[in-house]
Amino acid sequence: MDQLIISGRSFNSRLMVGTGKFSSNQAMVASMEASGCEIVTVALRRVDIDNPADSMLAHIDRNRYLLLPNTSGARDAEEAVRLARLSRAAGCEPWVKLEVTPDPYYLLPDPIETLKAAEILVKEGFTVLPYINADPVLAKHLQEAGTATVMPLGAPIGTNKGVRTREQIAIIIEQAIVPVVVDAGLGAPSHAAEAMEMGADAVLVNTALAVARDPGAMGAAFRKGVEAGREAYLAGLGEQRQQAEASSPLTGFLRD
Amino acid sequence: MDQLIISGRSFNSRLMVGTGKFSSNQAMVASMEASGCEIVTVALRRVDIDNPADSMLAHIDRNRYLLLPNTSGARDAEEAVRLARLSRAAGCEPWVKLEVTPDPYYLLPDPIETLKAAEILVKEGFTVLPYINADPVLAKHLQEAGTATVMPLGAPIGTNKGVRTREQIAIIIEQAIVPVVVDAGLGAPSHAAEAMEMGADAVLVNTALAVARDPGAMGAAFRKGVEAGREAYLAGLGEQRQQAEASSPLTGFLRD
Amino acid sequence: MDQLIISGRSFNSRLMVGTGKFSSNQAMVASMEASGCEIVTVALRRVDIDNPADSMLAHIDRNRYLLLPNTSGARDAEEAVRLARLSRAAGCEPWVKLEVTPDPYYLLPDPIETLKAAEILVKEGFTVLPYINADPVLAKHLQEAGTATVMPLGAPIGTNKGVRTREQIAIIIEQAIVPVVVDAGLGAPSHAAEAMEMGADAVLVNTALAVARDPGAMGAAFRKGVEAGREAYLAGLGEQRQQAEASSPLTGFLRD
Amino acid sequence: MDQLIISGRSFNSRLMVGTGKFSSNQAMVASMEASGCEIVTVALRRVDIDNPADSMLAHIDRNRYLLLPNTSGARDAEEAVRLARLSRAAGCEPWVKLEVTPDPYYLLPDPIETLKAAEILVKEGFTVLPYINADPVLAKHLQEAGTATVMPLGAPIGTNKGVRTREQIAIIIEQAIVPVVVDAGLGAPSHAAEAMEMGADAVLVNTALAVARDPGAMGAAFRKGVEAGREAYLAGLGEQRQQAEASSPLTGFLRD
Amino acid sequence: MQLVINGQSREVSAESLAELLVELQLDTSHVAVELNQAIVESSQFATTALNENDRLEVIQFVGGG
Amino acid sequence: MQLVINGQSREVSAESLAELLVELQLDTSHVAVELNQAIVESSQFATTALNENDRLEVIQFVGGG
Amino acid sequence: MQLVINGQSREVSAESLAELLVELQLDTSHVAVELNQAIVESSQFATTALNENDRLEVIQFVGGG
Amino acid sequence: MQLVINGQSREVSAESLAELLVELQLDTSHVAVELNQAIVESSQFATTALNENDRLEVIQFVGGG
Repeated sequence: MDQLIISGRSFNSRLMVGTGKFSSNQAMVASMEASGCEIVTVALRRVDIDNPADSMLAHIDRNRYLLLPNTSGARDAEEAVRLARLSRAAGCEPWVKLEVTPDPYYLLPDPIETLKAAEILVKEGFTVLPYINADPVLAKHLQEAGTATVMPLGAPIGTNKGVRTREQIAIIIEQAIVPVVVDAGLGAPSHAAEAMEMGADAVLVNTALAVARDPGAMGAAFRKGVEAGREAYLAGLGEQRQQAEASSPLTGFLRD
Repeated sequence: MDQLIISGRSFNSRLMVGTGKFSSNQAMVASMEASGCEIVTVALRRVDIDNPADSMLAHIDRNRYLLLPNTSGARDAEEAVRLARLSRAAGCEPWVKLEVTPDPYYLLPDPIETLKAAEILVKEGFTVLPYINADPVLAKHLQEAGTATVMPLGAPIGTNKGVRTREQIAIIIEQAIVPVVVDAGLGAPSHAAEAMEMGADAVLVNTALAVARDPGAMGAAFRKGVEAGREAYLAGLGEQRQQAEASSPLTGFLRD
Repeated sequence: MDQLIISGRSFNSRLMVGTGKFSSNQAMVASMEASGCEIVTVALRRVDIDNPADSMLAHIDRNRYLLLPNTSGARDAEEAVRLARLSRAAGCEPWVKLEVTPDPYYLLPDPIETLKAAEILVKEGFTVLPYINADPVLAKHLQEAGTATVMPLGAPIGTNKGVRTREQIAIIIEQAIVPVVVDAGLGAPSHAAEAMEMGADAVLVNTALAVARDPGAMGAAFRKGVEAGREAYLAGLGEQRQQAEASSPLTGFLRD
Repeated sequence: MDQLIISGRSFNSRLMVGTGKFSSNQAMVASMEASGCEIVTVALRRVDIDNPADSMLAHIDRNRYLLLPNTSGARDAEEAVRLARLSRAAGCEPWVKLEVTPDPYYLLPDPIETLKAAEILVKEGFTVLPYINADPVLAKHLQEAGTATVMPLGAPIGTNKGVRTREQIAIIIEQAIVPVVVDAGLGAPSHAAEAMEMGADAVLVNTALAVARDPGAMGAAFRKGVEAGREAYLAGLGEQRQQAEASSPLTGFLRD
Repeated sequence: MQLVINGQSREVSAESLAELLVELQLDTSHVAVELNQAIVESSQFATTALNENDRLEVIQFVGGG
Repeated sequence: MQLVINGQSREVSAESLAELLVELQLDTSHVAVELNQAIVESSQFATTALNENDRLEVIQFVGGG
Repeated sequence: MQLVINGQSREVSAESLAELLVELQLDTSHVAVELNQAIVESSQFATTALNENDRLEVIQFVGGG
Repeated sequence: MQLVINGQSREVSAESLAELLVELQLDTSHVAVELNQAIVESSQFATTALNENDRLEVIQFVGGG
């Protein structure tokens, strides 16, 4: 059966879901469940000592979903490593979605600091899934450093623009020796399907689900989009052609 | 429940399938079944008197699928009308996918002759589904003439290029008073999903299924793509944004 | 020398300019002059009897520019024909940019009424330049009816979206027996250059000039864009390639 | 007057030309001259001892053109630094187009090694123009390291695909404190114009000139394309709009 | 008698359209017939007589998009 | 006399089209006139008499794309 | 004693980290703690004594992409 | 003496780098030379002696993008 395997662990779903920006925990859970996802990302933040909220983890079934802590907020390798270690101390398995985004405006990843952090975290035994610009050579460096995947962006986080980095992602996929997970910018199921049709191994979606009018229904829609793209990839898509080709036989009786 | 209604008739599936160019009747049937389609298009051609093949209709369950004869091969209104009448005489219900394509090379539809034929066929009681260029004003004329749908093309037949007429189709959808079925050029589930996310009521696919390495699996993939796009449309997609928006909370502890 | 010939008349410039929406006659003239255009479009409107403005024609050197009256505002063939005749009565040569746009919102052309009007006006001796949707079959009908050009739209009027109808315009150009003028939607010199590189014979620009911060400078920019695209078309552009190709010799001394 | 300034040196032309892949030195010179360029890139290679060709430099007027040696062929920082030093020893000014491309197939730049080499060469007093993937954060690192420009790619070298990295390049331009030169993949004047309209400070073109049927004429075409884009940028382009906007006044006499 | 069927002339013994279809071994379901440019409803096949040099078109459905 | 000019009724003293255009202070070059739906060539302005309740359209060129 | 917790100084009576979390009414599952920049494993909470002016970071998971 | 020039070993009579370039009939403008991995400035060509088995790289500019 067609499974996604990341550092020896198998998943049936090729859709990872982020838990940020949902209007409520209920909406988040509805979206997660409908999406069929098995991996959900989470972030770290200070507890508000004066009125501690109940942890959102209370709403996430740890038997069903693998928690993938991210290092969002980290502006350099050191901060990212610190966050990864804290996640582990907080009881997560040593998996980390590595994000190093010095620019608070576009939140684009830093290739230099990301590689530096990846090298450290791999040595410390983490399963590292780095979020990167769609840079094939950087992707190779990270794989050589031992990351479990590469996660090139389709478009800047939260823009819903789709796979704007198509040319580069196609090269990353062609050259990859680990799963390629397209992350960021996927705003509609058609975007997710497009990434999968190109041969991506998985996609990660958050904003498109969180901002949907109906996050639950959108989770189901993305699930189908991802499966559609994957199945089409496996079923062998036809080439684009410059000239039209009749889908009805033209020979006939009309003119003889 | 969300149904497609064409001239008073309800359909659960929003994917119509063409039956041309399949390598075998078995492949055709496998693709139709997996696609979940309820409407399949067929063409008319002379019987080869010297060795009459068994009709492909023998392979199509008429209780499950509505046959939609097309007028492919017609180069003007008169030929199209003649083909539509023959289809009815051959025992089909009076539904017709109206195609008038004078240019044998790109097989693009003729707006003038298509409208002329539509007016005649509507008067004769046909349910007319015209294949047209993505022309919003022509679409209006046809709706005023009483067609049951409009079927604007995404790209020339058989090119697999996707929704290249996006701007115009969006206008047709916005102004339509009958179902809009995007036809021709949809080469991948992501293309079908994109059309549905735009608000199209249905899509018609043939070449992408017939030329797939595995037409059955591709039928299933397109089914999911269409459903994904429709469900996303109903669930309310977010807007595209120019600036990135964090999906993780940025306030934190790292820098104070 | 490379000239544009429309119904026997030669032009050095392949850029036509519309005169609408300029902030002042001075800005309009500055843009026209800098653009190097030789054909300018104008519209017809009622004189305000109570305070008759001086005609904008006073600002246009009729020896330098050919006036091309349009039929903007016409919603059917009859209105378009009436406007064309009035233009001639008002002292213009019998050239007309035929526009029939029943939809006041998107101002898209009506293929049926445009063809009808074209047939009448050609019979009356007009040189007819019809504004049309990017419909190759309609373009053929118009050429058979005797129009002097076809003017397919790149995108809806005033949207500045560029050549969004690329696929269809390429077919129109390939099949055309009269000059193809890409009209509407060209918002930047790169758009105009793209159309010319595809083999268009000319382009018409208005909004992009009128709304520019500096219409004069923008006129000069479009002039260069049109010339760049035309010269590149004549100089023979290379193909797009899927794989990179070194522009530097790779054999060397670094690694032996 | 509008000039391009790179590390204190002024240039009238914003088009840089590569000298690779021309069919003859004559074609190369014709293209250079017609392009109006003031900066031309060159590569280094072993002399063939057994039959030394006359240097191509003999054909380049050093008073008219600044030679910009590249480090093509370098697969890591060390090789790139070695090539840069050799260029200087060969009598060039200490300017270098820094290219580090470990992948011989797509020739994409290495962000890690490029930054490493840039830091070394800046310290050695080179004026460094690094060729990079369209990575805004990497671009910032390089600028902080003291490079004279950043040269993000539009598409892989020699593909003629145009500005496929539009989203990212727009961010680089917005954040840049040195000139941004779009390099690689620009296959037509419209591509060069598009980059300049976005606010790029210059572009570098080679393949599109070298493979043109008429490299001289193509050089002239690109010159106009670059100027058109730059002038349009300065003249203030209008926004794209979703809805059509009449360029002719619609109030009138036809219907009252 | 001599007929022109689908563009080829042919000698047949059938005297009605129904007989012709049998003679040609054609499955009459889902075929449509034009006799001298006029459509013949299948219900009329049996009662439609054929005459020397009649022109017939016998049409069936095939795969199409 | 009373005319309807460009949709508004108006009292004028002119008796010919040419006089009317003068009375309205209109530059006669580049205006086109419809009198009761029929176009009047400018060469006919002087000899075109006006009658009570005539409907006139007086048109000119403006900027357009 | 006086501590700095998540950037704010605060008077507490707890003498061990475990006691502190109870005093602050924090669910100890899924919180991570840094004491003077060093991570404290949850297994060590009970045995980790607090001293005047210790700096603590108490962290938990929130939604993130 | 025996040198390795651009990867090929070669017998030459030149004793200085300058002489070598003459012997090889190379235009000395715009060539760069590495002697045993170290760059030799052109100003030093004349005074740079060659020794048995020296490894030389003689480089020139070619077209490049």
